[in-house]
Amino acid sequence: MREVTYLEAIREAMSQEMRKDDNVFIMGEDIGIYGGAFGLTNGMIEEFGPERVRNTPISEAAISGCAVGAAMTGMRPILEIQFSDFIMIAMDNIVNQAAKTRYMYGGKAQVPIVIRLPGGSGAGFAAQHSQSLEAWMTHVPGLKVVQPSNAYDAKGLMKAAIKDNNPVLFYEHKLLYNTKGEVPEEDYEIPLGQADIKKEGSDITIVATAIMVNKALEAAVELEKEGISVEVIDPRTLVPLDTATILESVKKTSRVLVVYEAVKRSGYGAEIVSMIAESDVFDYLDAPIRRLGGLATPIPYNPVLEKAAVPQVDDIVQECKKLMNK
Amino acid sequence: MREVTYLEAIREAMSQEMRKDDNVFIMGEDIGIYGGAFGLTNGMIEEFGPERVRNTPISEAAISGCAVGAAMTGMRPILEIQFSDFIMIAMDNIVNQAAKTRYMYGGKAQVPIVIRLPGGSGAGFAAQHSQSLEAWMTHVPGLKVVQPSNAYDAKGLMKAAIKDNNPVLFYEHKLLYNTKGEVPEEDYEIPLGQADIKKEGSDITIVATAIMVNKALEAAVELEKEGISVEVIDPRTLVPLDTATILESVKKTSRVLVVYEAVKRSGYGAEIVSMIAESDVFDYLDAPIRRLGGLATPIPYNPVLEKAAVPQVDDIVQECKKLMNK
Amino acid sequence: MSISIKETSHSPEQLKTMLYDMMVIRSFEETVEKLFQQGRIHGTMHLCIGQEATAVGACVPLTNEDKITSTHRGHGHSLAKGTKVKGMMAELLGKETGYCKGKGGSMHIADLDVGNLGANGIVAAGLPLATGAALTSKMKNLGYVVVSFFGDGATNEGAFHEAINLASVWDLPVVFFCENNLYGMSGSIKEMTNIANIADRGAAYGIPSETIDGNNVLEVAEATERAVARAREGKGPTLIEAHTYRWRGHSRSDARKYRTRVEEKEWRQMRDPIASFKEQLVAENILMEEEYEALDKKVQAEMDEAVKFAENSKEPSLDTLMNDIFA
Amino acid sequence: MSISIKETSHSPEQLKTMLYDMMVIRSFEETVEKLFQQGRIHGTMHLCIGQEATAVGACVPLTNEDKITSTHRGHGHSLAKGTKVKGMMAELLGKETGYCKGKGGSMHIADLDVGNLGANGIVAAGLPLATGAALTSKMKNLGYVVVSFFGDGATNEGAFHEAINLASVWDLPVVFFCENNLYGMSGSIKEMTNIANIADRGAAYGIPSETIDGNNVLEVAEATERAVARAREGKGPTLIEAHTYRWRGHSRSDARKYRTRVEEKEWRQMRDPIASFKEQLVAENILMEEEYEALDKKVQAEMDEAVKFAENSKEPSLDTLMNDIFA
Ligand SMILES: Cc1ncc(C[n+]2csc(CCOP(=O)(O)OP(=O)(O)O)c2C)c(N)n1
Ligand SMILES: Cc1ncc(C[n+]2csc(CCOP(=O)(O)OP(=O)(O)O)c2C)c(N)n1
Ligand SMILES: [Mg+2]
Ligand SMILES: [Mg+2]
Repeated sequence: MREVTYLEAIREAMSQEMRKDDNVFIMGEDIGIYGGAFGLTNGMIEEFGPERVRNTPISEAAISGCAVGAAMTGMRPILEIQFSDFIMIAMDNIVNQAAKTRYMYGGKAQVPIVIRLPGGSGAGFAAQHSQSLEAWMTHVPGLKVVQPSNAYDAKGLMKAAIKDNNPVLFYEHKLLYNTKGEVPEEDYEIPLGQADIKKEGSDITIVATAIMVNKALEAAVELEKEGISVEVIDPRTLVPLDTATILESVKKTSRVLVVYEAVKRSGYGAEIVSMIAESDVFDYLDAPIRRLGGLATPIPYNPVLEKAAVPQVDDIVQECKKLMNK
Repeated sequence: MREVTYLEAIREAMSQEMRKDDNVFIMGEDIGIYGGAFGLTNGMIEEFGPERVRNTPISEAAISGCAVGAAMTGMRPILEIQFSDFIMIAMDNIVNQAAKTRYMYGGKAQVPIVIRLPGGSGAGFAAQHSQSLEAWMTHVPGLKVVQPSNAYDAKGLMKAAIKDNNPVLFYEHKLLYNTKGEVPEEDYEIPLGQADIKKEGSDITIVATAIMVNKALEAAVELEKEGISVEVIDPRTLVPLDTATILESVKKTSRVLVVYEAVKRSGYGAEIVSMIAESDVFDYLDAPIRRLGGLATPIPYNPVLEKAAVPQVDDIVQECKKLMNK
Repeated sequence: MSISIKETSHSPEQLKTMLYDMMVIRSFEETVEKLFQQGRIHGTMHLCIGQEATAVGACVPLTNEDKITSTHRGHGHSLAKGTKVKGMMAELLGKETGYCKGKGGSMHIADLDVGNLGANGIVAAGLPLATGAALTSKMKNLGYVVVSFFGDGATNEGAFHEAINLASVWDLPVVFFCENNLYGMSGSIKEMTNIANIADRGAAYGIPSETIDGNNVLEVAEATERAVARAREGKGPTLIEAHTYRWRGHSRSDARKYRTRVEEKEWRQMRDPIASFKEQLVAENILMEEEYEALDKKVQAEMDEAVKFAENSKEPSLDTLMNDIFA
Repeated sequence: MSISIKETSHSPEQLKTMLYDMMVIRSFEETVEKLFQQGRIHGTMHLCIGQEATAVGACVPLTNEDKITSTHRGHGHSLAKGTKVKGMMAELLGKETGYCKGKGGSMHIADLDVGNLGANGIVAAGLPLATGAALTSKMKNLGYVVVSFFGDGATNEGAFHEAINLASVWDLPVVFFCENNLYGMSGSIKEMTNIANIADRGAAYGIPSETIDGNNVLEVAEATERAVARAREGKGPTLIEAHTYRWRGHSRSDARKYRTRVEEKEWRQMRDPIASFKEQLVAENILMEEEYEALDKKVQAEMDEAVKFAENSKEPSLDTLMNDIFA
């Protein structure tokens, strides 16, 4: 099958939906002729014109509110926040407005908006351009949160996000943009709330998100050599979370490692661990539930330190061995 | 001993520190002659004058940044965000600036600032004025997070927060403001990072925060009648967290319930549960670790619904019984 | 610059409707204030007594398709835009028949069917939302205009700045309507900005602006008509600053130490938007005293009926707690 | 309005220092650009080649006690304020001898000892911080002034609006210095605002403002001197808009499709802030060609030495990863 990058897959999903539905449009800083900070929207203004590929001033508070207002009145905007870290300036519109509008209004409004958020570390951009704050959004009722780990999922999840009638936060990982995968050209959707077992295994369940899925799969190969069979589950959407797939796997393996790039403390992995710890599956556990997350530090600039701040393949291998008491 | 309210205790702590240290001052919206939305700063402008009790425009982005800039250059500002929900507009200054400045600058700056954040539901203020989002802040390296549950703690923790050389987020609960407690007039500090066992017990450890401490204590009385002895631990500061006190207690009781008002999903309780689940204490557990948190809904206006959205005394009692299989 | 009834192009019927609409707002506010004091409404509320002319005047040029965004002090805007007393009253009492099924309360009343995009508990949050609603109008060629209400205090929020700039560069059909009642919660506009008129900020975005008497309903209506006409022609946004005054405190627990009783008295006695308009209508023989009395009775009856309706309505069932979070 | 060397009160030595400082900045940028292209520096960087006169001119009236806040495009500001080439170079190479011990990189270089409160990765974030530093000066009566640099694109952020308003109502000693290089990352100022000059926004806060030629270092110095003097006298902030141009793309991966090669050529050839200033100095016999060559050599030597220093410095030890999070 055709191989395309994660970045191209997202662009294709948006473009296809824009061709089908006039109400879908994109907006953001430098997404026009510049193609966005990561080149993701390259060529889109040429196809769709400046009315539907809206280049905005550097005004995150206005453009996020504008997107919400447009969504409330019938449009289906996709907003690019240039780096997910800049969401700070758009928080009111996302958390106090978009997330709550429908509820506060007794169900009489809907806010179908997708917010694209390039996140993650590893590119040498330092503390203000490398965060992974998706956990915040999962804490806010009324928001859906998506975090694809490969090109195929990215396309299918983006389509589902665009068609969803609620605010969806779509976290993209900078280091995944240029990773390739098989992606069919035709239309397909991956429903929000469906985890994917990326690899089956019997000894340990690894629940990993975003780029950590790839690292977990690499670790799995290493571990296989040492006779440890891991199952790798990618939730793909954090809200709604497919708890059944995770619990089923844990029941089978009796051991869990949750791996995420975000700061470990209060990251979404804590929610996954707690969900398991308070479930009936608790009784099947043969070992403490382990988490592997980012250290509690801002992301440093130096590349060696930067790598050390977030989990790497070898860390996953080590943690799994510990879980097996090896 | 003298009894004062939680609100008065906080005011007293600030006033005492302002008398001692010229660098300490307060700023915020309507904190001058109006005394703040909750009357907490009543009388302070009369004592300290408008230079040190700075009434600001409605400009959360400017005033939070102003406080950070003042702190970087030698002052020790205390910033009141009128309702903690309005922090959305100040997020950049707190998360991208204050929290990271010292680290990004290689240790060459410090940001001694206290941000006061009235939070919580129960007053009929609806979805945009009732949130409990302290978990977000615990996820950000470089921030300390304090959440007092009574007047005595509020005073001592506020003093420690003011003296701390880092950004401290000080979460106050609206419904606690008028609760009274014994508070000595003289100077005392409660170090950040020291949990308090509010009640000793042997069957279940309840870790509760803010107003849930009081509800847990009420529940404890009920449970006592049914022969269930609970230990109630109030972490008081979420970052740094006194893990030792919690783990020690769990070792003793073998059962845990974590209770918090914030939305259960991805709330700080998830971090506490995970911390326990991945510790050695895991082996002492006789039951799944339970959480009781807010439902995943915006806070509704109707008072009956509002109460139902967050844990109440009876919910705690029921959960404890379940934990004891009663 | 102050407009009198003689100069206006509005028909006698229209003028009487304006008066009536203002009376409804005043009476609504007085009614809910009483219910609040009696503990029959909980939470908090921000009354717009004294500011009825801005809400009513600004909605005069609007059709049902046009939209508004409102504020924490939003009862007047809602009523002026066509949201009904009954459903609002029920909402304030937290009942299932309220506009928000009891989940929103005073600060979140919305009625999308009449173009009321909602009150807002966050100061200045309505302005960016208004740009979005206006963008829809423009992109889909729907021809409607959005009036975004906000207070003087809101003009120091970044959202004010960003939203007006965005509306300006995109020529969006929005009217930014500032109700300058001289104070935020307590902060006097004089201490919170360094400019004579908030309208002076229009120049920062290259859009027209004007300062008007917000207690003269006709002046408000005609200024807004001009701005709405500009917007409909695709010429972009306008900033209107209307001077007015809230008679009551900011919300329930306000000792009003930041202003004088003398100032309050002056505004109440000399610049009551309803009394002055009524006097003009009577002086010009457009309205008879008896007609006015009849209107007054009608308003009162409407309130009584609404209170009854609200009090007889059911509390929302506990089962609804988790409804309407997602579409 | 353009100022020539004949009219200035600056001494020949001062003028030569300005030239030298601009040459250092240009050379620094060219050096790090090369290192970046060679893969010896990672991450990203925003070069200010072509904008040397704003950084240098604006720092002319500042003492060591005065402070600046800077931006993502901050190397020039840092150097002009007295931050040293060596430590900056080491920081860009991520070394422990860098100003941030290798943890900050290009966008976070700070040097509090010389009043450099730091670059910033968040557009417009420096303005509120500057108000705070100015508040300290005012509250403690320290007499220092803060110059806050930001770009044209930053003027559409809410933080710009809120910070200037705050500084204005509190009469804070800040100079808001806008480097208008016509574009944000790609957005042309003409499409991102609807006004002729960014300086027009000063009126929205009741503060003086002016638009100047940002590529004329003397004009920049003298406009900033006036603003700094005002600030020192307690008269509050000023907004300066300086027209300039960045010769390079926004950052590494910029195809510069949003502007023409003709426009670029014009700015480079006709309005090079260094070449034009040097020519004036030579024409007025303040500088000899040989002197210039010597300066050039000196600059080059400084860069070579800095690169050597940086390359010979150690990587930060892994043990430092968790240091300096809390004080
Ligand atoms: C972002 C934000 N900051 C602060 C508040 C608290 N608050 C509510 S109303 C108000 C005053 C608003 O003043 P103004 O905009 O003039 O409107 P008015 O109340 O005078 O109608 C304040 C400070 C808020 N709701 N939202
Ligand atoms: C809040 C925020 N939004 C967006 C960006 C991404 N960004 C970095 S620089 C830049 C352009 C800034 O333009 P301007 O202020 O004119 O400065 P210049 O780059 O021209 O010096 C943008 C959009 C950012 N860093 N911060
Ligand atoms: Mg006001
Ligand atoms: Mg620029």
